Amino acid sequence: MADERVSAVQLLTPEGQRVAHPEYDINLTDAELRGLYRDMVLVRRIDTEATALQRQGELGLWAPCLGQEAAQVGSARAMAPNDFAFPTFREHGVTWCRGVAALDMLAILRGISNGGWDPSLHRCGPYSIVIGAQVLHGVGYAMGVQFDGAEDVAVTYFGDGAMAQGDVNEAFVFAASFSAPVVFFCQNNQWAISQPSDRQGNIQLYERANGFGFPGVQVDGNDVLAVLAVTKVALERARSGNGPTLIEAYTYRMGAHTTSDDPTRYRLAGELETWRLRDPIERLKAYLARQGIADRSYFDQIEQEGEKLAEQIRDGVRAMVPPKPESMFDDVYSEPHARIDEQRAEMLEYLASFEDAGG
Amino acid sequence: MADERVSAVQLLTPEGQRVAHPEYDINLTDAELRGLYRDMVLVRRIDTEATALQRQGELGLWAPCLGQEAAQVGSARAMAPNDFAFPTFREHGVTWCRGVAALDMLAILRGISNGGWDPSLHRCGPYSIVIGAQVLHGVGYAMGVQFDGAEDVAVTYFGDGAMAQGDVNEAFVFAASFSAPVVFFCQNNQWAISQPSDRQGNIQLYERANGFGFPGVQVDGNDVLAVLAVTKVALERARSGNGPTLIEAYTYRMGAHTTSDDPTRYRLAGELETWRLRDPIERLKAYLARQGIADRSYFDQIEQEGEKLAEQIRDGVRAMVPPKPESMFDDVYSEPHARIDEQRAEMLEYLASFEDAGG
Amino acid sequence: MTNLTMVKAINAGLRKAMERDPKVLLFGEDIGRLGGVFRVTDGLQKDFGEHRVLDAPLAESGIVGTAVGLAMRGYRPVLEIQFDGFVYPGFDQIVSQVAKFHRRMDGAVAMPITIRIPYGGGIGAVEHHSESPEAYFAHTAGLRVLTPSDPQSAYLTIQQAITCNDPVIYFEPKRRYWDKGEVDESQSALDLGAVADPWRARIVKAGSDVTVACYGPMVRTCLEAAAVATDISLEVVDLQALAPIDYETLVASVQRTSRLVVVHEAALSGGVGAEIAARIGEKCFYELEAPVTRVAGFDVPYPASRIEEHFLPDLNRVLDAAERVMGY
Amino acid sequence: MTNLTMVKAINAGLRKAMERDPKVLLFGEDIGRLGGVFRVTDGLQKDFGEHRVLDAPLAESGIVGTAVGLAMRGYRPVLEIQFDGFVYPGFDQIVSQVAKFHRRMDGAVAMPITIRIPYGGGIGAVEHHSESPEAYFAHTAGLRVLTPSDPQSAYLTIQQAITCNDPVIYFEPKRRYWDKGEVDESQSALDLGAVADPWRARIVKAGSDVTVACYGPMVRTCLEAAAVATDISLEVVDLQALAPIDYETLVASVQRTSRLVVVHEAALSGGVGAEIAARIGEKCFYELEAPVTRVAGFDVPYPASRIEEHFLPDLNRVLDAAERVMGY
Ligand SMILES: Cc1ncc(C[n+]2csc(CCOP(=O)(O)OP(=O)(O)O)c2C)c(N)n1
Ligand SMILES: Cc1ncc(C[n+]2csc(CCOP(=O)(O)OP(=O)(O)O)c2C)c(N)n1
Ligand SMILES: [Mg+2]
Ligand SMILES: [Mg+2]
Repeated sequence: MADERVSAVQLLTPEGQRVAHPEYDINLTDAELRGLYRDMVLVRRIDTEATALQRQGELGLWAPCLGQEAAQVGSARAMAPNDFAFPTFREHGVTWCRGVAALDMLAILRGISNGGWDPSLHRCGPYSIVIGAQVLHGVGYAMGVQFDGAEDVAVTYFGDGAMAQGDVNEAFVFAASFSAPVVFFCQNNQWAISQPSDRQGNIQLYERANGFGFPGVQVDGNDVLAVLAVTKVALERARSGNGPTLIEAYTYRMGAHTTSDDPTRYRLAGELETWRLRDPIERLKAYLARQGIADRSYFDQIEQEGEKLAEQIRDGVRAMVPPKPESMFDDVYSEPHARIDEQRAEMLEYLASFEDAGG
Repeated sequence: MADERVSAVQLLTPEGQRVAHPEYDINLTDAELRGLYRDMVLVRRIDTEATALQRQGELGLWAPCLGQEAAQVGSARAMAPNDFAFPTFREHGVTWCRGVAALDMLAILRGISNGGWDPSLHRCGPYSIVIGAQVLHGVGYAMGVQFDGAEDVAVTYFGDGAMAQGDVNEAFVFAASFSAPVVFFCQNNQWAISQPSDRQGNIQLYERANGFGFPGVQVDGNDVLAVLAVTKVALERARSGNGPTLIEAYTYRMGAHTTSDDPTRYRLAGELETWRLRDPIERLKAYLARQGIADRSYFDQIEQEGEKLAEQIRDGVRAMVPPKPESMFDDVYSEPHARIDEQRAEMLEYLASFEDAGG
Repeated sequence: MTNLTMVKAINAGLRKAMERDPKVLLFGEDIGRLGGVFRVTDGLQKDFGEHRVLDAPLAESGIVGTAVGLAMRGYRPVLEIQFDGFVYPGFDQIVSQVAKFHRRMDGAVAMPITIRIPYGGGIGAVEHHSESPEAYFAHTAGLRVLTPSDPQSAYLTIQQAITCNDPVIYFEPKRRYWDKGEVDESQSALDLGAVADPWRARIVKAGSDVTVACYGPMVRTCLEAAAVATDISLEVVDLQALAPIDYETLVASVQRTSRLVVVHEAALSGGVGAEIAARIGEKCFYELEAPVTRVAGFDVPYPASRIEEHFLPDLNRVLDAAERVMGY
Repeated sequence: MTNLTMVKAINAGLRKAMERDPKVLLFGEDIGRLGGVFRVTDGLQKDFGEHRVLDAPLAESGIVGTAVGLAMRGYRPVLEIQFDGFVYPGFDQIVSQVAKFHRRMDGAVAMPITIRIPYGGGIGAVEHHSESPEAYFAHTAGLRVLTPSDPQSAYLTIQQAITCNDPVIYFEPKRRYWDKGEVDESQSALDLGAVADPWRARIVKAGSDVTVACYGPMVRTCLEAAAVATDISLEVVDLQALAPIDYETLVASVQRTSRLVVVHEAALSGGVGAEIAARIGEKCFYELEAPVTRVAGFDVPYPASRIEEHFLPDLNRVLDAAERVMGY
C-alpha cells in the first residue's frame, strides 16, 4: 500500500503475484478460485448495470460497490451457510454471495420495497441505511446464537465513516462484554461521502479493537484471497467461543458515493488512477491466468454470463410493478390494529371515488 | 493494586510512602500539600453531612463521592482558573475545587433547582445526570477554545460505566478528529450501580484511548499526588495543541451508588475492607505527619473547619425555600414566547382562585 | 387473589411470561442481581439464570439495538429502561428499527420486543427521572403503547405486551409502583383476550355528566376526583392503550355524557390529549356540549421536584376542568 | 430582488448570518468541500474558512452534543442534519440538553443553536430520507420549530432562527428546495421583526369559506388547491412556526371562515394537526360549522417511493377535505 501506516495482510500483490504470510494462509481448489473470480465479475456487472439503469431513470438511486468486490466477496465466501450477514446498502457483493437474486437487490432502489428479501431464507439482513444501526443488530443476533448454544457467527458490515457512530462503538462494548460470536467487517474505502477516512484521527481503524479488548486486523481489501483468509480465521475464532474480531479491509470506493454524488467536488482524479492499478478483479485474473487456473475462454464465458445477467436485470427491472397503494398498511403490525384498518378503508374508499367518477 | 492487570501511576503508597515514578513527578510546597488534605477532608465532610441530611428527609437524594476524594481533588486542583470542568452528579470534590459553594451543590438534591450555579462564574458545568452527555459538551467547548486561539482546556468527568455509552465514544472521535484541548477524566470506581467495571470486557479502560489515536494513562485514583501529576501532564499536552488524553483514575466507590441504593445486594463486604486500607485521606495524612508537614493541631483545625461547614450546610439547607411555582416558566426561552406567557397567566389565575376562596 | 404492589404484580407477570415461553429474555441495566432500581425484576435472575435475565452495559441504544438482533434470532426480549429520561439515547433504534423492521421486511421478520419504561412524576426525583415521553411513541407508526394503572391491569397487560408479536412500549407509572391492589394470579395471558383486552379502554367508574379520559398515573387521581365530586357525575375511562387508542369505548362514553376532559402529566401541546381532542372533536361534533378540555403538564421542562406538584395535574385541577365544561 | 431557488435562498441567508456575526459556525456532515448533499452550504467553506464551516465526523449525537459545548463557549452553531431520518441518533442531546439547558441553568447559559433538517417526502427517496418528524420537536418544551415554504421566507427565517437566542429546529421542505421565487436580499434580519415576524403565521391567500392551515412543503400544494377550487374560497395560512404556533392569526381566520382544514405530510395521529384541532376546537367552539378536519400522512412507516404519492396529501385530498367541511 502506498500509505506507510498501512500494514495490511496480503496474499496476492496488485500484480497478481502470490505471496506468503506468516499468520494467514489459505488453500483453495482451482474451482474455488475460479468461483471467486466469477463472483466478482458478476457483482461488478450487476453494479454497472444498476448504475446504467439509474441513469435511465429506472432506479431512484444506486450505491456502487465498484472496487470493493474483493472485500465483499472474500468475506462473504468465508461464511458458513448458517452464518448471518448484516450488510449496508453498498454490499451487493455480500448479498450476491448469500444467494439474494440480483433483482431483489434492486427492489429498494426501484422504490417498490424497503426490504427486498426474506432474511431468514438467505441468512442475510436487509440493506441497512441508518449508519451503524445494523452493527448492533449483528451483535444481538450473535448473543442469541450464544444463548442457543449454536455455532453460527454474525458478520456485520459497515464503512470507515461508521466507525464514528455511537452505535458501532456500543456494538464493540456489547460484543466484548458478552464475548459474542460476531465479526466486525469494516470496509475502509477511504471515503464517507466527501470525508476522507483519516479525518477520524491519525490512526488506523483496525487499531480501535484492542482498546475494547478484542483483536483487530487490517487486510488488503482488494485481495480476495487475503480477505477470505483473514475472515475465515475471525469466523473460527468467534465460532469457538473466543469472541469478536474487527477486520479492516483497506480498499477504495472507485465510484461515486451514490449516483446522486459528484466526487469531483472533493477528491482528485489521481487518487482513482492509483487505485485502478490495484483493481481486485484484474489482480485475481492475472493470478489465474499466470497459474493456468483459467484461460481466455473461461474469462469470456464469465463475461457472457455477465451479459446475460445484465439483460435479465434490465428486463426484470422494467417489469417490476409498484405495489398496490393500500399495501402500505400491510405488515405495519402483525396483529389486528383498529387504526390501520380504518385508514386502509378510508384510502380504498377515496381511491374508489375516482374510479366511480371515471366510470 | 491488588488487581494484576492494573498498572497505575503511583507517587504515594497506601501507607503514605512517597515513591518515585520515571515519567510523572510533582513538586508541591508544604502549603499546597496541606491544601490538598484540607480539600479532601472538607469534601468528605460535605459528603457525610449531605448523606445525613438525606436520611433526615431534607434532601431528595445524594450521590456520595466517599473514597473518590483524591481523584476529584487531585484532578481539579491541577486545572488552571480558566480551564473548564464538566462534572457528573458525583463530582462534589471537583465542584468544591472550582469554588462552588457547598449549598449550591445541594440545590439539585434539595429539589429547588436543576442547576445550582452559573457555569461561567466557576468555569464548571452543572451536575450532569444523563450518562455521557457532558463528555460531548466538554469536547465542543474545547473545540471552541481552539477556534478562539485560546489556551484553556476542558476537563470532562465520567465513570467506568459511562465508557459504554455512544456519546462518550463519539466524544473520543470528535476530540481526536479536531485534536481538541480536552482531558477525559474517567473515575473507575469499580461499579456502575450494580455492574462491576470489568463487565465491559477483559481490558483496562485507559487502553481504550489508543485505538482512537490519543494516549491513555491509568493512575492510582486514591493517590492525590499521582492524580495531580498525571492530570497536569495531560492538561499541558492539551494546552500546547497536542490533543486529548484519557486518564483512568482507578478508585473505589466506598458508599452506595446513591442514598436510594442498597449495595449489599450486589457486592461483598470484604471488597470495602480492602479499599478502606487504601483510603485517600489517610494516605496523605500519614505522609504529611511522617514528613512533619502537618501535625495533630493542623488536622484538628481542619476537623473543626469541617464541623463548622457542616453546621452551615445543615442550617442553610433547612433555610432553602422552594422557588415560586410560576418560576417553572422562567428561562424556558430567553425570548418572548406566547404559549409560555399564556400558561403562566393561567397558572397564576388558577392559584389566585384558591386565595380568593380562602380569603 | 393476592394483595400486591404494582411492582410485585409486574414481577409476577414477568415470571408468568418467562415460564410460559423460554424465548422471553429480560435485558436492562442493573436488572439482575440488584433486581432493577425499582426491584421490578427482583429474584428473576436467581430463578431463571443469567441467560434469561441479562445485565446490560450502560448504553440504551446498545440495549435496544441488540434486542433487534435477538428478535431476528427468534427471541422475545423484554427491555427495561431505567428511567423515562434515559430512553432518548435509544430513540433512533426504537423509531428507525424496532418500529419499522416488520413493515420493511414485508412481514418476514417479527419484532416482539417489549420496552418497559417507568414514567411520570410524583416521586420527588431529580431531573430526567420524571418524564412523560409517551406522545413521541404514540406518534410513531409501527409501535404499540400500553400503560397500566393498577396492580391487576399491570399483571395482565405486561404479559399481553410480551405475548404480542408487535413491539410494545410499556409505560409503568412509577408513582403508582407501591400502590397495592388485588391481583388474580390465576389469570393467564393465554385466555386473557376474552377477560381483559389490553387494547380496549376500561370504564373504571361509571358516571353521567362528564367523561374523564386518563391513563397510567392519572387514573387514580381522576378516580379520587370522581369520588369527591359531589354535584358532577364523572365517568372515568382508563385508556390503557395509547396506540392505538380505543375510540369505540371513548366515543360511546362521550355520546352519553356530551363532555370530555382529558388528563395527563405530559406537556399539553402535542400530548396524547391533543389527538384525543382532535378525534373526539370530529367523531362527536354534534354531541359535544363543551370543547374537549385538557388538564396536563405545562409546556416547560419538568421542574425541580419541590414545585412539581404545580406541574402535575391533581384532583383540584381535574375538578376545575369538570366544572368548566359543565359551565358551557 | 433576485430569482432564487430555496437552496440558494438559504445559502444566501446563511451567508448573511455569518457575515453579521463571527460566532456563527456551520457544522455538519459533508457541508464543507461538498457543500452538503443538497448544496445548501455551497461555497461557504471556501469563503469563510474551515473554522467557520466544519465537516463533522459521521455521528449525529456528537454533532449536537459538541454544539452544546460550543454554545457554552459563546458560539452560535448552525447544524445540518443530512436527512430527516438521521436526526434520531441526536435526539437525546436535543431533547435532554439543547432544549433544557437554559432552564436548567436558570437562564445563565443560552443555547442559540439552529438545527437545520431537510424534511418531508416527494423526492422519490429511499427509506429514512423522507420523514416528517416535526411533531416530536414541537412537543418538546424548550425548543422552537420553524419551517419556511418558499425562497423568500427561507431567506428571512433562517437568519432569524440563527439570531434567536433559543434553540430552533429549522425544517427545510426538501421537495421545495428547487422551487424558485423572488428574494429581496436587501432585507437584513436586524430589521426583520417589523417586516416579517417568523413567529407569526402568514395568510398567503385570502379566502372566505374554509381556512386551510399548512406549513413547509404543503403550502404550495394548498395554494394550488385554492387556485383550482372554483366553488369554494380557501384561505391558506402558512403557519411558519410550529412551536409556538401563532393562534392569534389562525383563530382570526377561522372566526371569519368557520371552517378549518389542517394539512401536513406527517402521520395523522399525534401530528401537529392534532394540537391545532384541539386548540381551535377550544378557542372557536361556537364558531366552527364543521369539525376541524385533517389531511395528513397515514399512521404507517413512510412507504416505498413508488407509492408515496398515495401517502402524501395532494391537491385532490385537500379539495376533498374542503368539500367535506363545506358539507356540514
Ligand atoms: C445515521 C446516518 N447519518 C447519515 C447518513 C447519510 N450517509 C449515508 S452513507 C454516508 C457515509 C457512509 O460512509 P461509510 O461508513 O464510510 O460507508 P461508505 O458509504 O463508504 O460505504 C452518510 C453520511 C446515514 N445514512 N445515516
Ligand atoms: C443515559 C443514562 N442511563 C442510565 C442512567 C442511570 N444511572 C445513573 S448513574 C448510573 C451508573 C453510572 O456508573 P458510572 O458511569 O461508573 O458512574 P458512577 O455512578 O460510578 O460515578 C446509571 C446507570 C443515567 N443517569 N443515564
Ligand atoms: Mg467509506
Ligand atoms: Mg462507576
